[in-house]
Amino acid sequence: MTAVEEERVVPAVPETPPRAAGLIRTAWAFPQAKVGTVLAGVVVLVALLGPWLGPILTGHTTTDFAGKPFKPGGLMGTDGLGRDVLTRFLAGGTTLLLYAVLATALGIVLGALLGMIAGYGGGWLDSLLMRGNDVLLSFPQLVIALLAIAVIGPKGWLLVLVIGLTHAPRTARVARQATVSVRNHDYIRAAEMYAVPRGRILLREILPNITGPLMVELGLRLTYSIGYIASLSFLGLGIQPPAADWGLMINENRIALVVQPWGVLLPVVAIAVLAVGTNLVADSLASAAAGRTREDRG
Amino acid sequence: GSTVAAAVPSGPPRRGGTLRVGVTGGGASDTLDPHIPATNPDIARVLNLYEPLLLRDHDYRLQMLVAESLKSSPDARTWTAVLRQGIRFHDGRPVTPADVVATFRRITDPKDPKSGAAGLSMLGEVAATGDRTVEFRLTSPNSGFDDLLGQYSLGIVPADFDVKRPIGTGPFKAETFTAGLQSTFVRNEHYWRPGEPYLDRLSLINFADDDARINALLSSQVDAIDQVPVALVDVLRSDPRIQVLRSETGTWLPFTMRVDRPPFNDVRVRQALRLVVDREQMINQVLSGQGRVGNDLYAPFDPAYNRQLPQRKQNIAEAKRLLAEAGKPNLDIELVTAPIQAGAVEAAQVFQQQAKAAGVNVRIRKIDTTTFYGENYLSWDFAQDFWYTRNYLPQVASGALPKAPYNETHWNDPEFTGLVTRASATVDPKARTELLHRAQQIEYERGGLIVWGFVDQVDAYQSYVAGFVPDRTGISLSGYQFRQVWLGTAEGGAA
Amino acid sequence: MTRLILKRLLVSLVVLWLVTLLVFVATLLLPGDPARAILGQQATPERIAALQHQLHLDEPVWQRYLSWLGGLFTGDLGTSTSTQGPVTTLLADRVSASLVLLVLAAVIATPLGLAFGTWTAMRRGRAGDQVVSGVSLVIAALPEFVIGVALIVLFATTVFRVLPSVTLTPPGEAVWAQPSQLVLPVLTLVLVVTPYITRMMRATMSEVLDSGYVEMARLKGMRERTVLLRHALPHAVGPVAQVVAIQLAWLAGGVVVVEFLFRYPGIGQALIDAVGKRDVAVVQAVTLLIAAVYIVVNLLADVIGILADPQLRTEALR
Amino acid sequence: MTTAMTKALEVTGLAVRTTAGRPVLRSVSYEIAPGEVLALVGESGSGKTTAGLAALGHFRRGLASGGGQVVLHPRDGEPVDILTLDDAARRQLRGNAVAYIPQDPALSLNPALRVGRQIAEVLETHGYAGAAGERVAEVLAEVGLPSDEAYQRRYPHQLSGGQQQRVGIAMAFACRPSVVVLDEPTTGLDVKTQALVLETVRQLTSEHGVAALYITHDLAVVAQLADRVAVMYQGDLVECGVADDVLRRPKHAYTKRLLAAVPDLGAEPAAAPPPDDAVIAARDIRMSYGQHKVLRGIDLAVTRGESVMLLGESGSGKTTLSQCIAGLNRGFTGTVALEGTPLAPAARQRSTDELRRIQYVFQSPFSSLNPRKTIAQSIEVPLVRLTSLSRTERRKRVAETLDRVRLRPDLANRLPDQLSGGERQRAAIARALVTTPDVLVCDEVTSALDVSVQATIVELLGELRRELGMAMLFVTHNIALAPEVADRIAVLRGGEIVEEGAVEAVLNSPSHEYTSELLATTPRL
Ligand SMILES: Nc1ncnc2c1ncn2[C@@H]1O[C@H](COP(=O)(O)OP(=O)(O)OP(=O)(O)O)[C@@H](O)[C@H]1O
Ligand SMILES: Nc1ncnc2c1ncn2[C@@H]1O[C@H](COP(=O)(O)OP(=O)(O)OP(=O)(O)O)[C@@H](O)[C@H]1O
Ligand SMILES: [Mg+2]
Ligand SMILES: [Mg+2]
Repeated sequence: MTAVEEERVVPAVPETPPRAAGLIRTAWAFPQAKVGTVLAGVVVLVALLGPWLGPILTGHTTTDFAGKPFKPGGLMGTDGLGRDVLTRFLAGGTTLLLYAVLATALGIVLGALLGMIAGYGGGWLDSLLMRGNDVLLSFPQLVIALLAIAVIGPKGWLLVLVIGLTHAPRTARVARQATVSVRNHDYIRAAEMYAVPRGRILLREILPNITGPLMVELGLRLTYSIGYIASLSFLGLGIQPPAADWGLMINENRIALVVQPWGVLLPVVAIAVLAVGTNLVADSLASAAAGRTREDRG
Repeated sequence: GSTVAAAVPSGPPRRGGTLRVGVTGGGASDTLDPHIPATNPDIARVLNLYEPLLLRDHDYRLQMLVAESLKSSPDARTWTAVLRQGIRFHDGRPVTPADVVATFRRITDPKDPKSGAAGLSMLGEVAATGDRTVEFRLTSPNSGFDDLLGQYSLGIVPADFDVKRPIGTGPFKAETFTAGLQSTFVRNEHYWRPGEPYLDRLSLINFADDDARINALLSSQVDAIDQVPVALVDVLRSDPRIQVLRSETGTWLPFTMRVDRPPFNDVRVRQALRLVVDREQMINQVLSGQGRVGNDLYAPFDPAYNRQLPQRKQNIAEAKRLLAEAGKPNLDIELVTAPIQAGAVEAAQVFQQQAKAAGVNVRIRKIDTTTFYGENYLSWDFAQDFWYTRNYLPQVASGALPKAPYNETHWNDPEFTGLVTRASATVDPKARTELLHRAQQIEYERGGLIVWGFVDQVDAYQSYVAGFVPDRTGISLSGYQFRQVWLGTAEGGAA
Repeated sequence: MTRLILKRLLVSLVVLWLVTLLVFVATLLLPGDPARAILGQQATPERIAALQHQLHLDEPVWQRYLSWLGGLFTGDLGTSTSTQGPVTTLLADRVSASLVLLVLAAVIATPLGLAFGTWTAMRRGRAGDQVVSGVSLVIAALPEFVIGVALIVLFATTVFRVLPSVTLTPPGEAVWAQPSQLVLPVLTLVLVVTPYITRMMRATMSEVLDSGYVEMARLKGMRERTVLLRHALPHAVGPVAQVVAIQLAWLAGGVVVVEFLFRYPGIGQALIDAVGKRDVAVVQAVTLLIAAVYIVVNLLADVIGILADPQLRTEALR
Repeated sequence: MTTAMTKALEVTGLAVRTTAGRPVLRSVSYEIAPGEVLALVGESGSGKTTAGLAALGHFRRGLASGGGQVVLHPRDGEPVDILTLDDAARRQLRGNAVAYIPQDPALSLNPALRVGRQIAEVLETHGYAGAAGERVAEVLAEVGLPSDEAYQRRYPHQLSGGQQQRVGIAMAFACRPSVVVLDEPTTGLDVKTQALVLETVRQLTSEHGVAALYITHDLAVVAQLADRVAVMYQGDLVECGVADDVLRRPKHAYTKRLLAAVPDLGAEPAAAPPPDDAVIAARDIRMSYGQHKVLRGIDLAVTRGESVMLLGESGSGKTTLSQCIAGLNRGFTGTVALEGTPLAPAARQRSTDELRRIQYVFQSPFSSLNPRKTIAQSIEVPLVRLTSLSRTERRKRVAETLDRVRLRPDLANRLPDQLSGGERQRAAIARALVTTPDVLVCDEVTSALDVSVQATIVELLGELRRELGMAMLFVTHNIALAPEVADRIAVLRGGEIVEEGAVEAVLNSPSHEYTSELLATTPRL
């Protein structure tokens, strides 16, 4: 799933685009938004409190040895180095979450900026930016990551940068499309008539009116970032040992799936639940942005 | 051990059948060239296609193969090999001294030196001196030259050898070969050992991924696999369909400290870091107990291995004292690691954890294998390496002399070098052992290696496969010697 | 219309050229010496120098780019540094192996997704829709290796031991000679791709089914099936072509993880291997190949979109 | 059987509600005789379309029947209550016995099918007895369209709006239904096309004795076409009767309001202001979009305090011209002068004072206000950009202006989508007035609004002009507004001013044939 995405229902921008606040309120009316929030919320809580809770609950730190490797000591057994799986699991979500959030933020900000400039600027600027976008898009995300990590090494900032950058062209498309659909609205022309500076038009007139699609995009990108970082760790290219990290844990403990499944199951379930949760929220945002109300569905 | 004893084939070996072996590693660079094997599948292929003049056997003793005998002159400057009577290449041609001469010319070709060339730097000339005799004339005396010749990468090939027609004297002939994927072999009917090999056909399959290899074994897609991850040994042992082959080896995964770079140029720092290591814990955590502790010395199977030196144990207080004395109470060092071998990255992490106790902060820098062996290989300040079983002098020649090709620690100790040079020229075993013990003591006291243990080799095969025996060389699956392997009934029962 | 298509074609060519430039530069940045990478621990300075010369690594960069670009036109993708043979021979079998995987996945997932999508769009809000939509939403969120590992546990190693978990292909034999080993990789890809097609199809069809002309067709008294086949489905052609294109393009790049997991001898594995080995020519070839697939497939989708839209199609008539 | 002949459709106690339970129609009853046209009028959202579709036994997604009867008397057959039938039987009647003509033909014709095919489809679906091809040609001719093969092979997008609507009508009449439901079939068409369509409808219904339910909110159209009128208000039929009666003697308050809002051509024109020299003057304005010449040399001047109506059909270039004046178009030639000083073409190049003095009100209030800004914020923009007032002064000015356009102060902090269309347009006008301009350009400020709201805006503009004494260019396609808002009329056609003169003169003795045609076709009460 690292890259399957733009086909996501890009909501047709309705007559009056939903406000971010209004959008969230509408989205909240969908049951799946509540389920999604609860699922994602639980995982986020675990990720945030885990590093602090772990040692209290299990009496082990993430790096000391609780027993021999892959033995059923403690609650959830030990990992490939004999460290306590539960402690590492509890501590392992923070980085994933942090990187995913940072990468998403980077991608959205960059993409929205590019898309808005292209969409509002139009003409050759639009063509230039969007063709450049096409070039980036035609590189599979994973290949970019593979190359970048081979060049520079698996650094945290690089993961954020690479994932953020690969999100940017995809977000830019959405932002551009949304911008184009509001660009010709008279209120933009009115602002032009009052000689409002272009930068201000972008930020004050256009941006608030494309928050709907951008919110949806944000939700989706977050889901993809989570899966993406996990996938990179699975290939051994993500977060590096001895850090406790869910993606890495799967990679380290995958081999003993039959003997000590917890080392894989806990993070897999956490990632799956988090991804499903964010996806549910993103989906309800998309539905809300597309203007479907609950009543309509029922 | 397994609780349910599987029915293991017994009785006389049966001929026939195909053995499918899952081998770790390999890739697009795979080759059939006898003289540049790099990966495990390369080594496995080379060992079954070609034979050197002599080679280490399962017990790490030299065993004559293409040569019938190898004798040194008293000054250890001239070595004479007599070729085995009646030995033939795959195409039926007999092996002649000219072939041997050509083989060594190919290996030491200055324009394209092969892997084995580095170890043969003292080789001056190879000359055919009779129907079956070849003379190796050395530029400097070397009493361990037989050991240097006993390498799998020195396989004897015909004078007109072409890698497109990979002909040697090994038990199997090449049939097909796809780089990175798979190669198949058929029985060599001209093989000199009577009756061997038992198999009709051998198929070596590359596996990049541990999981895939294990899964292939469990789903019976292969008959044997090498390098079982230590964590899974218990699982496989409990499966009645599977036999686990565990071999004690002299394979070691040292930490390498550059003795010419701070902070490791201070011998107290090196000693402190050696004292920081809890070797038992290393064996337990990294190898799941599948190994033996080391004493910062290598070559444990060498008759000259110095067993009198006391076993070094973790001693945090002493380490702290040494560090304080060296003026580095809060040492902060970077350890470069890479997945160069199973357990390497894990050992780095355990070391990091252990070093904490002595107030040493170890930062792990994990890079990929290619980068590790890239431009900076042999110049990392603090890193790891990996060696198969070797005897002392060849290992010193490879890694502990100022001019050695793999001197990771930049070890350059005149006293040590003097002792080793004298020992190389000494033919009397007792006198030589004496010199070597002293050399080892120097390394034990001031060397740049932390040899925390020796890794057991664990392989696995289906219960219906017979003929695998433990092998000390460190090379998997009885040193990939499939000539002795045979298949019982596929149901896992014995005849 | 022809002008439109020609213009689109031209843009694609320019993009493709830019991609070659980018691919080349990106691979240049790969650290480490391929010669060292090939030789591994066995590298000696003499052997490295010999190999470097042999691989033309000592020529200036622009010369290497031009000769590489020139080679592309003649179907010569360069020499693999690790096999020291032509990249084309190295990749030929792998490309067809990957294609088998992709085509099978696409051939199964596309109709499945379209059918599910249409079906759920027609019964929006009902139980069937909610189940299919829910399940596809959940599956769509899962990273592909999670799906793959789950399938392996389920069907190969732990629960049922009915299917091979890895692909073993004897040389000279095609991957499809033993169809059972294709099942799990293909299934994984199908599970990854189908939810997206389903969801997109559902959205497209919902929109079309809510449109004025479909309502009008109903008001004309036409049967629901005729309405669907004649009035609704043709409008999904354009958008669906887009989705399928994106899925195909994704598959081309996304097989990497799946091929790695199932040890499938395709281009994805070749890529990982080549990046590790610094086999620049292979990295360039595979990346370019994947990018080209993306560009071509998108071009096709756009052309189909143009052809399916009577407004654009009849442009030439006016 | 005699009763059957006097009624083609009989609706009693029809109720419709949303699936969530909210009532949309409460209890609607009406009947239509063959050949009769019943006009169903009512404000937007009152349930007209819902009632119309119920006559075909169809409810949009999210709506469901809440009881009542819809009895259809097919030309040859027993009367049936369509609501009691199953899907298949309903399908049998739809398009055959009862047909529907949608509001927007552009959305209702399938863009991917040729128009001939779409008409033939109805015939095939209902097993038309004769040769379908002939009937298609025949019905196309009946609605006044070419019936040749080439025309039938066109796609909807290759037809004009009026032609599309007539194809829709042809489709409805193809099977010779006994009842047709026409849902505002002329909204969005210009007056001339509207007249043509209305003529077609009248002819077809009377010739073939078809009962027509004609949905509209334009009472002028009703006066021309309908035999009887039914008025809907919030899901109820509040008034129903003979057209003349209802229009002359409305009973329900809503009907009265509707009627009062209809502009009247016969009204007294406003008094002509004292002549003065031109405050804004356009000289030889030419502009084209690619090959398409939209303006072909326009000269137009407005003097201080004067109001000029720029009249023209859709696409004649009205918006283009007014935006040239406002500085919103770049690529035109010719000059726009403010009190004799030529202005730069683009707003960005004009000085703040010039910008301040010319203000433009956009056609649609639904898109001219940023949906994310409160009304006050939007109105404040020109003050921030074009004046140097302090924050408090600006606030004060905004409040004053809101008051001037009769907007309650508490609306100031609302977002546009919390206002009605009329209120929004007032806000947009307030934004234009806040800098006290000398020239106000109003681009069809009423056309996006409901009739009843239209009137109040026109009235407001008249008052403001008198109060503030500014010059006004009032752009419209509705000649009926002329007497109320303008001193002078300029008629724009095909990018040229074809006639110009005082309102009275033009209305009473138009010199250009287009103007006379317009006057003739404009429906009146
Ligand atoms: N599918 C639907 N689901 C729920 N409510 C609906 C639906 N369609 C219409 N409504 C509501 O029913 C009421 C009547 O709608 P209807 O379209 O019949 O009005 P109308 O008189 O035709 O308006 P207009 O003049 O704008 O066409 C409105 O309040 C509308 O919001
Ligand atoms: N941006 C544009 N690009 C190309 N053609 C345009 C553009 N804007 C307007 N036109 C064309 O210019 C002509 C005049 O347009 P304009 O908007 O001025 O008409 P109008 O009289 O205001 O019509 P309406 O009453 O529908 O608002 C029309 O034929 C229109 O199709
Ligand atoms: Mg309506
Ligand atoms: Mg206009």
